[in-house]
Amino acid sequence: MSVAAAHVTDSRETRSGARGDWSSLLYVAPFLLIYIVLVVYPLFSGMWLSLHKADFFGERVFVGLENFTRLLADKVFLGTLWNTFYFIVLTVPALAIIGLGLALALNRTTRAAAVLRGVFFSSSVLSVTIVTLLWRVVFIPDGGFIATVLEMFGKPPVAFLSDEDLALPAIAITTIWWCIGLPMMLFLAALQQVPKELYEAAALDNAGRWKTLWSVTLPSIRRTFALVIIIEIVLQFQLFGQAQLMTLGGPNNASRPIVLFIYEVGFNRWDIGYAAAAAQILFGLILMAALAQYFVARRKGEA
Amino acid sequence: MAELEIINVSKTFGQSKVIDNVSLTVGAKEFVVFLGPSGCGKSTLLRMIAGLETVDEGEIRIGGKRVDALPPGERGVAMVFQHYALYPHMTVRENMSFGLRNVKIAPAEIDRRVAAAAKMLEIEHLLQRKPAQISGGQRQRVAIGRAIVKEPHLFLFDEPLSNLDAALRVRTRLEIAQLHQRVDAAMIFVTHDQIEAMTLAHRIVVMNNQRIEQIGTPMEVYSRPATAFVAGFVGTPCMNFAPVEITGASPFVTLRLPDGSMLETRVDRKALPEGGRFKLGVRAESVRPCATGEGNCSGTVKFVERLGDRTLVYVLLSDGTTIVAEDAGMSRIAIADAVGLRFDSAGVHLFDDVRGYHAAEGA
Amino acid sequence: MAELEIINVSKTFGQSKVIDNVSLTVGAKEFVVFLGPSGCGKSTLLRMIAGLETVDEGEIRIGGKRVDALPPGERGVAMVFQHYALYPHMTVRENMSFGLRNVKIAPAEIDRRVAAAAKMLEIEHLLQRKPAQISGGQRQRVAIGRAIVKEPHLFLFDEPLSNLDAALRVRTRLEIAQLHQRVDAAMIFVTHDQIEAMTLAHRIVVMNNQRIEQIGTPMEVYSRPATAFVAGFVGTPCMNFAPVEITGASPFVTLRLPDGSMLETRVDRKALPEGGRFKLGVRAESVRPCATGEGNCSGTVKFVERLGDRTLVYVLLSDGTTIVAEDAGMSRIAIADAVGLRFDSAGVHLFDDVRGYHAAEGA
Amino acid sequence: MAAGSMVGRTLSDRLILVAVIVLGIVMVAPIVWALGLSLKTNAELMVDTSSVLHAPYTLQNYWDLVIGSPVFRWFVNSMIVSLGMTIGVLVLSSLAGYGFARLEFPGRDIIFVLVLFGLAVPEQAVIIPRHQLFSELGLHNTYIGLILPGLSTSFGVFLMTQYFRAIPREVDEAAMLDNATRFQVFWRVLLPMTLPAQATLGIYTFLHAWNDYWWPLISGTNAQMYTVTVGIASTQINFAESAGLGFLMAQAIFAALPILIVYVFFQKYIVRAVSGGAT
Amino acid sequence: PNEIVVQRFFGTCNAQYGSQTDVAAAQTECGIITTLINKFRAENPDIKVTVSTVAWPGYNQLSAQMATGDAPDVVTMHESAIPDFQSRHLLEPMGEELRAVGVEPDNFTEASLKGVTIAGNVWGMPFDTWAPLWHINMNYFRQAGLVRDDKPILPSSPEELIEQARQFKKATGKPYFVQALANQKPAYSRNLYTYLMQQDADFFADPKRIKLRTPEARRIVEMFRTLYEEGLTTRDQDYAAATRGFMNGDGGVYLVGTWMIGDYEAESRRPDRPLSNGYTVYPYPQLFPEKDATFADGHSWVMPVKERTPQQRQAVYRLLKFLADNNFQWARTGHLPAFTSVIESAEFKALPYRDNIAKIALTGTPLPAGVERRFAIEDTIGEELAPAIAGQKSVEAALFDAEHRVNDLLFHVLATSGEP
Ligand SMILES: Nc1ncnc2c1ncn2[C@@H]1O[C@H](COP(=O)(O)OP(=O)(O)OP(=O)(O)O)[C@@H](O)[C@H]1O
Ligand SMILES: Nc1ncnc2c1ncn2[C@@H]1O[C@H](COP(=O)(O)OP(=O)(O)OP(=O)(O)O)[C@@H](O)[C@H]1O
Ligand SMILES: [Mg+2]
Ligand SMILES: [Mg+2]
Repeated sequence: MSVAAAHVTDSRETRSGARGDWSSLLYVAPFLLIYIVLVVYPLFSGMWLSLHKADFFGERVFVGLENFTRLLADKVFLGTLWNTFYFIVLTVPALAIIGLGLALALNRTTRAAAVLRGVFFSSSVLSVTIVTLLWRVVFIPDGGFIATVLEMFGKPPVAFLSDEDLALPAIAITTIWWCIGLPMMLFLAALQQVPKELYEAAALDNAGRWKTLWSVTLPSIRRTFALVIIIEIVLQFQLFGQAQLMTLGGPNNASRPIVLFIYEVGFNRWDIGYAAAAAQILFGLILMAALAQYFVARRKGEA
Repeated sequence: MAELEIINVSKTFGQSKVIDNVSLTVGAKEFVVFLGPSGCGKSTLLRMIAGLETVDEGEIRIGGKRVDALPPGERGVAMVFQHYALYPHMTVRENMSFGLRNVKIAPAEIDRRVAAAAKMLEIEHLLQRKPAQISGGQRQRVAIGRAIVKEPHLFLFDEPLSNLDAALRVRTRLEIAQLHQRVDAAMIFVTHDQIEAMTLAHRIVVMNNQRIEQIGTPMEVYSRPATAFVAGFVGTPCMNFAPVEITGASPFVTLRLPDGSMLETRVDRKALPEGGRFKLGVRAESVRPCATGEGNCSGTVKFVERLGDRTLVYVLLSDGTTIVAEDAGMSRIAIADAVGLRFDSAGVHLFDDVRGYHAAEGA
Repeated sequence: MAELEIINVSKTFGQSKVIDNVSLTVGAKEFVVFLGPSGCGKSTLLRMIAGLETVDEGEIRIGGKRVDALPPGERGVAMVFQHYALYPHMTVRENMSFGLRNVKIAPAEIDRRVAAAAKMLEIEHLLQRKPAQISGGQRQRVAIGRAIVKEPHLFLFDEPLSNLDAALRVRTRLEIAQLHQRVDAAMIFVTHDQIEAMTLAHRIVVMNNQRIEQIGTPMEVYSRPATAFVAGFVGTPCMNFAPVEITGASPFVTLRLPDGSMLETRVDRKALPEGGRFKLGVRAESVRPCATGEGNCSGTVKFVERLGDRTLVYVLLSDGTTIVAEDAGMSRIAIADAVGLRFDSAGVHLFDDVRGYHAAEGA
Repeated sequence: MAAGSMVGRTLSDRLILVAVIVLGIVMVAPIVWALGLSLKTNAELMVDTSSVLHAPYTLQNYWDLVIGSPVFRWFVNSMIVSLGMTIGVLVLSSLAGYGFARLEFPGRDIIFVLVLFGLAVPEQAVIIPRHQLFSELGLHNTYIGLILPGLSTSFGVFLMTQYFRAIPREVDEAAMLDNATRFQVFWRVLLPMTLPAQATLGIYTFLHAWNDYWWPLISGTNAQMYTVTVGIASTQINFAESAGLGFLMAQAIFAALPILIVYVFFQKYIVRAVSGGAT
Repeated sequence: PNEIVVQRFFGTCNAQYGSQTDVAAAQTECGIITTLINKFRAENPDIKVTVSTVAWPGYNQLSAQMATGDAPDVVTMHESAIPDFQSRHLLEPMGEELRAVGVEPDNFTEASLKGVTIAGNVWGMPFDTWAPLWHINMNYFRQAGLVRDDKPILPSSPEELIEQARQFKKATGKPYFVQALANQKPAYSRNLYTYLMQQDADFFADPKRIKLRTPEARRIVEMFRTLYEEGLTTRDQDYAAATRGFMNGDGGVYLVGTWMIGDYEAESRRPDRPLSNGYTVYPYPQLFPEKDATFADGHSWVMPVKERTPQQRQAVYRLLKFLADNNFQWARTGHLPAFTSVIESAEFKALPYRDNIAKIALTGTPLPAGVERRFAIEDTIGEELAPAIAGQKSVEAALFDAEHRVNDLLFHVLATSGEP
């Protein structure tokens, strides 16, 4: 019986882990196949493409690293790097902290809490087109929501989306509103894993609300914290729709993220070699950020 | 002075009452154990004392002061949890000093207390480690250390030993007893292990079904159980029970066992309520195997448990009742042997068969 | 015929050897307990028998057939795990029939076996429930039921009781013993609780540090421990040990206890190897408290443990050695009393102080 | 966050709740606003959007949506694609998660790390080669072509691997002793235990698939293959969405509805899963 | 039957027009094109027309389709996008066959002809010409004293423009211009193109190089910057807000395309509104004496290269002929007709304001034929001009960057092998 024979090897391997068993690969093979064909191959193909001057329809000319040197001299591209980082700084900590705050406040079994959880999750359900449309209505100085409020206090309206300094923060606010559901859910799940007894011990230890939060809750969910940060960094690195739909990257390129750059270069300018090169840089940056975060978290976790 | 007074306390979770009008007083420096089967409300009562559960009715006083509206931290009690509940991200030292820092005790004083407690518990070398890096027994000591440094007047333990393995459990049990002699505080200890209760307590509070069945010293509880429940719950092996008929004339009653054999006792007929139905309770140690025909009754050995220093013999009477008898460690009795049983009449108890109250005992 | 033969089996995890050249034979219908401290390799050995670990060296035969290359399902053994390992999404009935359905046993036959096992274990009313809806003890029974329905010739239990509370543990222990009498199979039972081992086993295999220290009946292991380790591990309270000097002339040796007092024995001088260093081993039951001056030595009572039917007295000798002595259940001895100790010389063991081997015993 | 029933019923607790409710109102305000817009005629909105605040309201936009656009066709497409992707991801991730968590094969850990790298690959970095590949394979304008790229995400594998790892091995071993084959162990025993994680992963995949715009736009170019998002975009009267605002909002609400419904049904799993215990 | 796929933007309005064939009764771009095709279907039952609507402008999708070899039979395309596709050999030349079905390229307006012609060949059938216009609130103009003979007084030089704007603001308290300056790039470029053309500046002498660091360009940007600085224009409005804003009386002149004429005309007929009886529209006034020109673009129908049966080919041309014949109906949207004969027809002249703007058919000028990537160029220039006009960047630097970026972009457009 071949299945039975596989069994023995299986149990053997589960503990000793020395020798290999190729038939086990069958379980991961379907995914790996798709992964290789749809991620790894295109990724390398993209890397290869990034070494070419290439047109969407035209032929390709091998140019080596020229696209990369061109990128490094491209003020717009460098600006997008800065914008992307700035955006991450604006959103990721806020998402983590607000998500945590909401999770803390809503981690209870009352009906009100369930309803509110639904409320805070509901925005995640909207597509980016609608989200940006709504928030343009909020931000527009001419009869927009915020402008109307400011007017009531006798203040002049603020042009969020056409002010170089405010455009990206405005997109960040929109993004936080849109994305807050996921971190909240992740934190809620983590909070429910914290043993109740720890809180009781803390209560007996005279720890107040803040002390308990700081000394018991936060340390207990720090893995989730790291996970949320990683996921959000990866997601927010890929900012695209909000910027395209709210500001088109303006004013003065102040809100153009790297992905929008890639999109424009590739699909509007058909300069796909250049776009591919920018994509490689994005990939490298995300990878570095994720790895850095991962290692930092792991070292802390093991200390 | 009484350290702790519990006065007519009740507690309901949703529809179900889990503590029903319980009163209890614990003296200063007393060691009281709550003993009872799972779910009887021991933890709930303890947690109400600690302030982790609200009190629905009644009063709780600690050191004479009413505390049932105070938050847990302000009751001056320290608690040790079953699963330790150590803060996993803090070192042992931090775990122990956390509560002191929260009440702004001077760092020098904190250091002194932690050092003293660590020394007492022999965990000085672990102070820099985190809970994940020490063994179960060590964790339990840290949990105790965390309680000690607060220098409370009342320690609460909720089954602190049930997560330890047998050997460690015995050792830690001893340490807790010694700790009690060293610190100037009352202790309340929850367990459902009667050996723990017997070895540790000044007084045992036996609980069952939301109420207290008996309060007494270990010896009182063991040798004069107030109810059949207590008799059955305390002592290993479980006390033998058998329905009996009262037949003998005055002054002492004679019992007819279910297999028909007769057992003379020294129970005064007058001490028994009239017309009640009774059951016999007798511990294994008061029943000795002997040659067939010699004792009060006889049967076949169904099963033999050798504990080393003594041997438990499970004897099946002719009517199907099983009686456990105790023999010496070196007993030669084997399964299927026919044996007689001799009852030590001083060890015989009679219980009200319906309500379970203790009715009378031999000697 | 031997049901199970283990021949020179070894096992290494990474660098560390966890089973070192172990051999053992278990007869048909025999009940064997593996007893030993945590980490000594009991589970590993059991899992090798079940087929859950590979065998690095040596052979395993079940019913005469070599099995160490067969998958677990085909060895005809059934196993009960410490944490039950029930399938949480299946009902009790499904849990029990899963293994039978996998080998395509006729549904009627499956029903019959499940019904029979459920009846035997008194879990008939739980068959439609899921594991999350039943109590710990009931889960353990279901796990046992899952093993029974396979009608194996060999049952393997890996600490099946350690997750149960004390009362339940005692009851389930008894049920396993009765189960053994009812089914026609050998059983191997892993535990680190010596009471479990003593009460269940035909033979106990005491393991320590990857090897077998002693194989013997409970009485052999208890009364003639092969090594100091076995002596210390088996029996509660732990055997008293004390380094002694051999002083007496032939034919019987006299021992000088650490506090200087002398103890005459009936150990033949010649039976002892020359020039060795020895330690005395004596169980509490062989040491009785008596009036000061009367016994072999004397000291102060440090601590008293009342177990109901007997009382353990911890006595501190003048040199700091603690000796545990046993007194009657009703003992009046209290802490700080001065007492004498009388040793029953038949209960005295001498162990090689370095290697721990049993050297001689009294009587 | 409260310890026991004693702690946590305090005044400040209520203040927090009030604060969260206020925040929640701020949170839903834009959505309510969108709902309001969807109930106004387009002509009215063209003049003044603040007319939302008062009557008359009309269901005209929804009616237009139902009779006037192939929205049901798109809806069916979206359903097929989203469900296909969800099921595909669940199947692949479960298999792979089991493989990575339980089986031993050469290079397992390295392969797992390489798969995790996939989390860092932005769609933009691979979309052009992917598009060309699909052209060569003739997969554009097919359901398979719309579904496949969604199956390549590493997140599901990561999640399921973590989850399988949390299930005690004793369960596998018990099943092996019960003569279960390895596939049976996976299928009959472990998989049912991962239901909460499946629910979480399913929700996120469905959400992602339902709102995806970019790939369906360039792969499902045939109007018969439009998904709801692409279809809705195609109905926009002009480039700046200034006309037909009410209609647009009606479409948005309509598109979000299925997901909201799914969410309401699975909310308890979403919270419970991710890191929950096995039993 | 014979099936052809028509791909277009202009949105979906099936609820209202899905089954209508009465073209004359239809309104708006979407309504008219929908009824037109319905009518064609009704009249040509032997042809099955499948309409595929794409999101504006749909070129990503089209590129993807072309890369897949799955292009539609006939597609709407901005004339400014034709060179990109034509240079990649993705479009069919259409001149001869159009002529064959009676759609005479000689009948195209000058603006249209320029828009679809590359290297002497016609690559699409023009459908309209559109250009940014001055939509004017006559009620305010009257208030500001800027009306003579019931016509608005329009400036004829930059100085005059600023002068009149100041006068306007003083009188009405409102800014002279309404502009969609936020989130809207092409408007900046179109203004620049128009006024460069009026100065006859040959800024695309070489279709691969733009020249923007010129006094002409500087003059224009500085003019808009002054208007912005002095508050003579609305600021920070996006397209939707500006469109609404003009309707609600936010300012005097709204710079936006032909397609809004219909809406504003309708608004001017509503009582008690800022535009009541006070709306008109003109082409960009000539601010520079050199040339009367306005930047213009147009919608056209193109045929992607594709294998078609002769019947399909014929069906496409029948459709194109039908659309050409109904070009007047399309012109009701506000766009200028693509055919001279229509522009000159009485019918067209009878439409409101069309007289004012008809000359765009002559003066409307696209970028030179060889210029590729016009959408991207528009965006790039817009991105650079926006901060210059808003005073966040110096004019000099903005023009430098714009020129540099556009040229870099064009430099990296891969030359294709062979002549188109
Ligand atoms: N928070 C709660 N909500 C509802 N019922 C509860 C709650 N806590 C405990 N109970 C119930 O109250 C009863 C007493 O529980 P308690 O924990 O005090 O028992 P216990 O004696 O400590 O048992 P154990 O020995 O198992 O710990 C039980 O029936 C239990 O199910
Ligand atoms: N998979 C493994 N890899 C490496 N070492 C292991 C593995 N499993 C067990 N060990 C080691 O082998 C030794 C024996 O383990 P085993 O589980 O057999 O002990 P045990 O006697 O059953 O202990 P316990 O009573 O705690 O269950 C231990 O030191 C353990 O750390
Ligand atoms: Mg409890
Ligand atoms: Mg083990």
